[in-house]
Amino acid sequence: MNVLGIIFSYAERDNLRELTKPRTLASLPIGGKYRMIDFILSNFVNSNIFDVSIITKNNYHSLIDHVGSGKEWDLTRKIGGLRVLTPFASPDAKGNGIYNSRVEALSYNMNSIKRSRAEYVIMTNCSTIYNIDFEELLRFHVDRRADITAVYTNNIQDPSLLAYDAPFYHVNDSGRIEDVRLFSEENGRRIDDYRSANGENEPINKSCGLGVFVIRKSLLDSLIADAMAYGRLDFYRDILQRLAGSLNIQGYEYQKYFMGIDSISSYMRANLKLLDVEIRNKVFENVVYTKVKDSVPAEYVSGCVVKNSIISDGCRIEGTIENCVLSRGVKIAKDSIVRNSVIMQNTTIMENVNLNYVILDKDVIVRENRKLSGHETFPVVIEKATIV
Amino acid sequence: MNVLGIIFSYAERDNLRELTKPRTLASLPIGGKYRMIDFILSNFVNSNIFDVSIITKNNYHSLIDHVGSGKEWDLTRKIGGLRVLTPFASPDAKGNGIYNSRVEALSYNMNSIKRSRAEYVIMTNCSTIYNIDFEELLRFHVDRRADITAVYTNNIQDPSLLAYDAPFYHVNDSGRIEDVRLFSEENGRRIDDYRSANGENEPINKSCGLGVFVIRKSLLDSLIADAMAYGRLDFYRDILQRLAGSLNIQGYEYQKYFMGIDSISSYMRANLKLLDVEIRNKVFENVVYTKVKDSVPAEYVSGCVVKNSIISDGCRIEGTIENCVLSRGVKIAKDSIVRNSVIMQNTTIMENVNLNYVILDKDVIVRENRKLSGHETFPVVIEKATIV
Amino acid sequence: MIYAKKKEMIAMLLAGGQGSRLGVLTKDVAKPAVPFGGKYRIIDFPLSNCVNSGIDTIGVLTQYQPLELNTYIGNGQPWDLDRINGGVSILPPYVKGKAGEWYKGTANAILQNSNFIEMYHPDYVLVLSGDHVYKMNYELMLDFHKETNADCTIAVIQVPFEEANRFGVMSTDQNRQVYEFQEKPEDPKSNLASMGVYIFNWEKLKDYLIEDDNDPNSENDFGKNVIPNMLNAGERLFAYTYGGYWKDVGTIESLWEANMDILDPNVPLKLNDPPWKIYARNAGQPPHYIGEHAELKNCSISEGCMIYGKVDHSIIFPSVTIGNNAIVSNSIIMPNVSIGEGAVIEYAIIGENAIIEQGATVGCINTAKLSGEHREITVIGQDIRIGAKNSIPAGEMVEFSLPGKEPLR
Amino acid sequence: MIYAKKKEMIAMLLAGGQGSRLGVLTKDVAKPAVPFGGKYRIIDFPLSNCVNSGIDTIGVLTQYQPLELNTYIGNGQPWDLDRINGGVSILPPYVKGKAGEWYKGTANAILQNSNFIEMYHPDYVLVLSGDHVYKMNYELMLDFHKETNADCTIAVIQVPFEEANRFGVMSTDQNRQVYEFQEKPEDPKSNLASMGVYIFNWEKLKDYLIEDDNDPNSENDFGKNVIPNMLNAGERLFAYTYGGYWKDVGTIESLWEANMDILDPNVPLKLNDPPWKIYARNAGQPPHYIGEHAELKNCSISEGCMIYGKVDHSIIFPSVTIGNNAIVSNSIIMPNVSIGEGAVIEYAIIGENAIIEQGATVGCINTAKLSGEHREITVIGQDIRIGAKNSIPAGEMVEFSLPGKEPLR
Repeated sequence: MNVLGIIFSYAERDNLRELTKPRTLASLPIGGKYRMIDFILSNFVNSNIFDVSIITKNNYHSLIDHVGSGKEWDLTRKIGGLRVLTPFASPDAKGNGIYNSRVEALSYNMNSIKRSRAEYVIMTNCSTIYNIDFEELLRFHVDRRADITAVYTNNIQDPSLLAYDAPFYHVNDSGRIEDVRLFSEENGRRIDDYRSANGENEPINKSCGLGVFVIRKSLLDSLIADAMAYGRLDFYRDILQRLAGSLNIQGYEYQKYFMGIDSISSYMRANLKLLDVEIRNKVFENVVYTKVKDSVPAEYVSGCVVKNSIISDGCRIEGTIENCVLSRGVKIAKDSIVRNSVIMQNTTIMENVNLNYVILDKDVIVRENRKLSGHETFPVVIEKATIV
Repeated sequence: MNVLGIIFSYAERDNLRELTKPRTLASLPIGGKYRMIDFILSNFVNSNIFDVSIITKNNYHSLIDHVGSGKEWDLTRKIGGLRVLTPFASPDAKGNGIYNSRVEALSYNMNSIKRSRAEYVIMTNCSTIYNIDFEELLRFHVDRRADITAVYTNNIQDPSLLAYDAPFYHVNDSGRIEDVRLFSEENGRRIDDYRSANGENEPINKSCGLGVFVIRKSLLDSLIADAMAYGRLDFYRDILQRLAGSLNIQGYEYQKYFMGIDSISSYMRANLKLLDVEIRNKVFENVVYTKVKDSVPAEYVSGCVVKNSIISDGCRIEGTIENCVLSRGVKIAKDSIVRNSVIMQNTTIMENVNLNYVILDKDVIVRENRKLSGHETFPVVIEKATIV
Repeated sequence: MIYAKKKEMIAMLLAGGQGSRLGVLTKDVAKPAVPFGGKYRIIDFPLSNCVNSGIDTIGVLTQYQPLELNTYIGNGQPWDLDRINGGVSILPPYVKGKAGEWYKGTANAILQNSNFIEMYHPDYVLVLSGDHVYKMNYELMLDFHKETNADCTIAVIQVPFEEANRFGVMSTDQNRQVYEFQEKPEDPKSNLASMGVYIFNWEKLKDYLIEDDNDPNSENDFGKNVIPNMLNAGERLFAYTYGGYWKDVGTIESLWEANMDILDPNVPLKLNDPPWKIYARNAGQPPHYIGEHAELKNCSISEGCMIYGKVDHSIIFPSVTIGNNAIVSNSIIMPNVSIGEGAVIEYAIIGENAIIEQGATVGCINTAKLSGEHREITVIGQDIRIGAKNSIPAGEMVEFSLPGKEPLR
Repeated sequence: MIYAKKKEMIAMLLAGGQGSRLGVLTKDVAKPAVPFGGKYRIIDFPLSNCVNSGIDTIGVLTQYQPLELNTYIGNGQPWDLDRINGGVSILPPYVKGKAGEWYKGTANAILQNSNFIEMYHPDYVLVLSGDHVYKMNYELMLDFHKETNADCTIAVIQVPFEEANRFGVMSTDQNRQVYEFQEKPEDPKSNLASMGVYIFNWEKLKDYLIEDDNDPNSENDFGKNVIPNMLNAGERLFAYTYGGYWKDVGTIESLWEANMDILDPNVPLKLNDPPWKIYARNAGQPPHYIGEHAELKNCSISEGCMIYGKVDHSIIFPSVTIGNNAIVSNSIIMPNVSIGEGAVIEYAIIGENAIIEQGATVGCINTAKLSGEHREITVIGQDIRIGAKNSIPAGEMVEFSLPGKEPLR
């Protein structure tokens, strides 16, 4: 495949509070043993794209730890392979070396991007879990002689799982995006507006962007150079919206399942949705690769009660869990009851604890007899390595 | 081997002018197809140390390009392996995330260093090419029950190849370093003082440090934490010198060949020294791994004249070269004469050019009929990608 | 142009055995590739032991049905053995000159690969077999080998005297030097049994392998020929005593027992042991899912499983589905098995990809079970389908698929 | 538990051949492992062609002296073939059930590995041999195969009619469909010669391989049996014409010529071709050194060499030393050869690690050379030592070391 994948590992803004304090969005644990980036990387690899660059900004230590040399994704390649682009790498990094917008981020890393042999670029954020066949997407882009192809979805069953800064595209009958509608910060969050106008769980019958774009590398280079020259730093407003009239921007409709995660409540919701067999089958339709930890299989001790839960390797369950998602190496001692909760790696729940709607980050210890309870939309979040 | 190797990829200060403008010291090309870091990485791998971290500061793009995932050095390991530590990786990076001293650099990266399973750390700069058996060095450190072991050399045949900020150690009869003598910036460069006092090429009968240290990881952690707490940021002055009385700092004498490179003239000298068979055999006593480029073997066209030169794969020689070191992919057209010069990758010399004592960086083009001439100690340096 | 760095010791792992006593379980795979302990294969144990002991160069000698084993080992990455210098190499038989030669015995297999060994100029060669479950630090054994200045060191384990006749047993003096060796003796003089783990000085071993090869009556086997020859010639053989868990999993009974040992907190086979991990190729499946009405008791469950029924005292490998109201007890369910609704599995080993349809029963006995009674293990072969409501009596070994049937009324 | 992603096409590379016409050069190595072109092995060409054509799954079928080849291929990293899904796999013969079977012919080798092929559920299988030097885009051939809706596509090259009897030749209609196939015909009806490069629809091929296996009179060979059978049965066979450089390097003469072709700017075998690189395992040596009095003319020199003498129209592999006043002309010097002071080598191939001591001469003729005269190639085998001042006449093939001698006066 003649494509370089570019992943923005961070969200322009997110509302994940404690969860993205010790890490960038890309390395947020989800679905038991995965990190957000696993889904995107696997998507590329499953589409035979073995040339992938991850653009980082800060706080990317856990991301580097996780992806390592890219071996687990078959991305330790001699030609192409995985590159993590970090700040200050290049002598021509301007200013303080830190970029504040996608346009700047692309500009500062353009030398490295240009070094790839690929002719096309597929750019994506990593706040959304989806399952696109990028080979098909590229064929679409080439067949339509598009300058840019933007992926959108039309039928949003669950608006709470759509990124709140997703743009609306006006797609005409021939599939061309004629206009892009954005809501600037001052106007509030667009999806939220829709939610309040249409009710929280009403489907939205609009074409919403998923933050995935195909573009010829040489065109990207000149668009970014141009935008930088005029100080136009917003990719959506200054490139997509401004050039919708002059460039052939095609819309590619994504019709399969997706989950966008940009807040504590959408994070909670996405995890619990995976307990639904149908949704799980959609999300894991193709192999999702992740870092191997060589944990032992989960152990269930006599006396445990486990219902409707996802459990990872290395867990040891003596107590009761119900509607939970457990990462690797979680220990639940006897007489403890955990419900409707997401528990990350190596967290230990001691005896006689009672938890409901709680998100426990990595390496947390909940001592005996503690009781914590949140609500589905406002779960209690316990920071990494806290002792409760 | 129970050791984590730590490499400082940058020089605290160097005098390499144009050569380190587009790159950090670690990725400076040398000896035809190598980069400075190849010698250090190979030293670790040849000593069965497969857990290596490279601390970068800025300008490390070419370094990352060169080392990639570490495959060529057999460092793409599941346990240990190669890590490149870059700025802004960690949420606890203080200030602007950039470190100004070794103590700060170690402090900011201590979390990552601590994650290694190794008990000991061997730290090294990468301005010096040497050939130490680190396994033997570690045995020495353990046998002597040392807190720190510092590597030094006693018999400096060629002071011009010693780093000018190298410290002098006072080693007592039992091998303990009792005092460390430093020259602060104001007092000028110590080695230069010696040179002027003793003559440029007189051997120095002093114990000079080579910038290589062995230390238990836990001790390093507490020394660095301590130094940071008191704002003592100079590793030599604030740790070695200050604690020489209280810690058991052992000196390990290195008796083999070395070349330190921190100026244009020592860079030139080191390259030309490799034309000496004896020195070359010493430097390449063990395998030196580097990035593979899959170039074709060098082509010599009828009419070429080649004398006393090192030529890398992918070169094509039609003209005359004498006492030169050529990196991969250099083209010398007919009727050109190049003497006493170092020519880096993919540089092209067109017809009827005459060069003497010149350093040509990568991707330079020297057009027809040009004539450039420097002096051994003041070679002409042509910057990367210049057209002359 | 074969360059290789000198290695102090390399390992040669004999993985050629068919393991015919495991019956249908080794019909299509070599014994070392048989799944074990929920996510491992038997060969993971010697491979991980090597890596954890600092041995990074391993030759794996295969000749029986090697595809699955070769694919499993691949480039060695799961064991950190994908190395430029050394790593894991598969060594099949080959044609040299005009004709090819299959491996005639364990010793012959090593001899035929002496070119491979010589590439690394090792001082010592560690010879291992691929059919035991144990965790052992070979580095300590090498230290012992060097200290005693031995020509060959044999790892031994104490076994009950009544079982000693199944092993090669050694009589040693107070310095642990071997003065007598009996291969599967009727009347054992010692209960120190060979574990099939040897360290040889390579130069010495080479001489004996060549000598052995020239003997037309030899079976070219370490235990039967090479070790006795060395002892008779007065070489220094020492016994290195190993005190941990060690099990030959060469029979259905012992394979079942060793699996169940994992669930027994009193047995010293601890797999969750970070400094001495057992590495395995990962199934790459999502975490498993436990349904609303599942009941779990003292069991081990792996990735990709969907558990809706009851599991008691069993080992469940990756990607197994256990339907509603199904009951699995005292059993080993290998990867990718599907167990239908209401099926009952007792004291059984179900081979990879097998399908037990709804309502079928495997290994059940209708009579009331006496406590402590010995139950025979039932085995369902790889890829076998047991039709709905069919019933497999205890102790059967099923090699062909069976259709569904109406239950007896 | 062998999972693999579906691949549209995988390659099967027949690397089992002994290549006996290369004499001493293939005494210890399989033909595909013979060094070529200064830094390559012959097998680098089909492997690199695959990678450059986007084929990432390759089975290499070996059975003759595979150690050097296996070590050379290793985990496939030099060709970017160290992959989790696919990559390069070595496929030796193996024991199945009770007895082992060596590969009987090219077709049988593929059949015995159908389990490997089936893992990837390929639509197409590309069959290659490991003894040709050429650069070819198999992807374009696959496009042709799909366009013509063929069952089998055979790559062909035009050869002079007088040489056609050395090949399988094809007669085609105007659509390039094959209507007649002759294997090494005395009286060729066409000059379109098979290059030994085939694309088959896998399902179709499988049927013919099984049919072929059931025929006790078959030699189990593609050219002799499978292709004629398919043609007779009316399958759609097409010829895909290749127009580039292609050379069978199966003889000493052709191996020498193909090497010299690299030095000839008029021959379309360009190795320095970034978009279609030929990958090779790297020697890992420092750049070579040219001494004060060396003289070089139209030659190619590799890493690690130390050149003090004269080199004219020759290919010098890595780590070769050529002493003062030595003369090497029109020769191929394989890796790690040492040529002493004043030695003279003409029209020769010197095998790996050979030592030509000082003053020795190889392949020289005393009579004045007529221009355009045909010179026989002299071959010195791997690891051979030619003693000081000894003289090897032109056209000899030296298999044993020879002592030094006083020169004839």
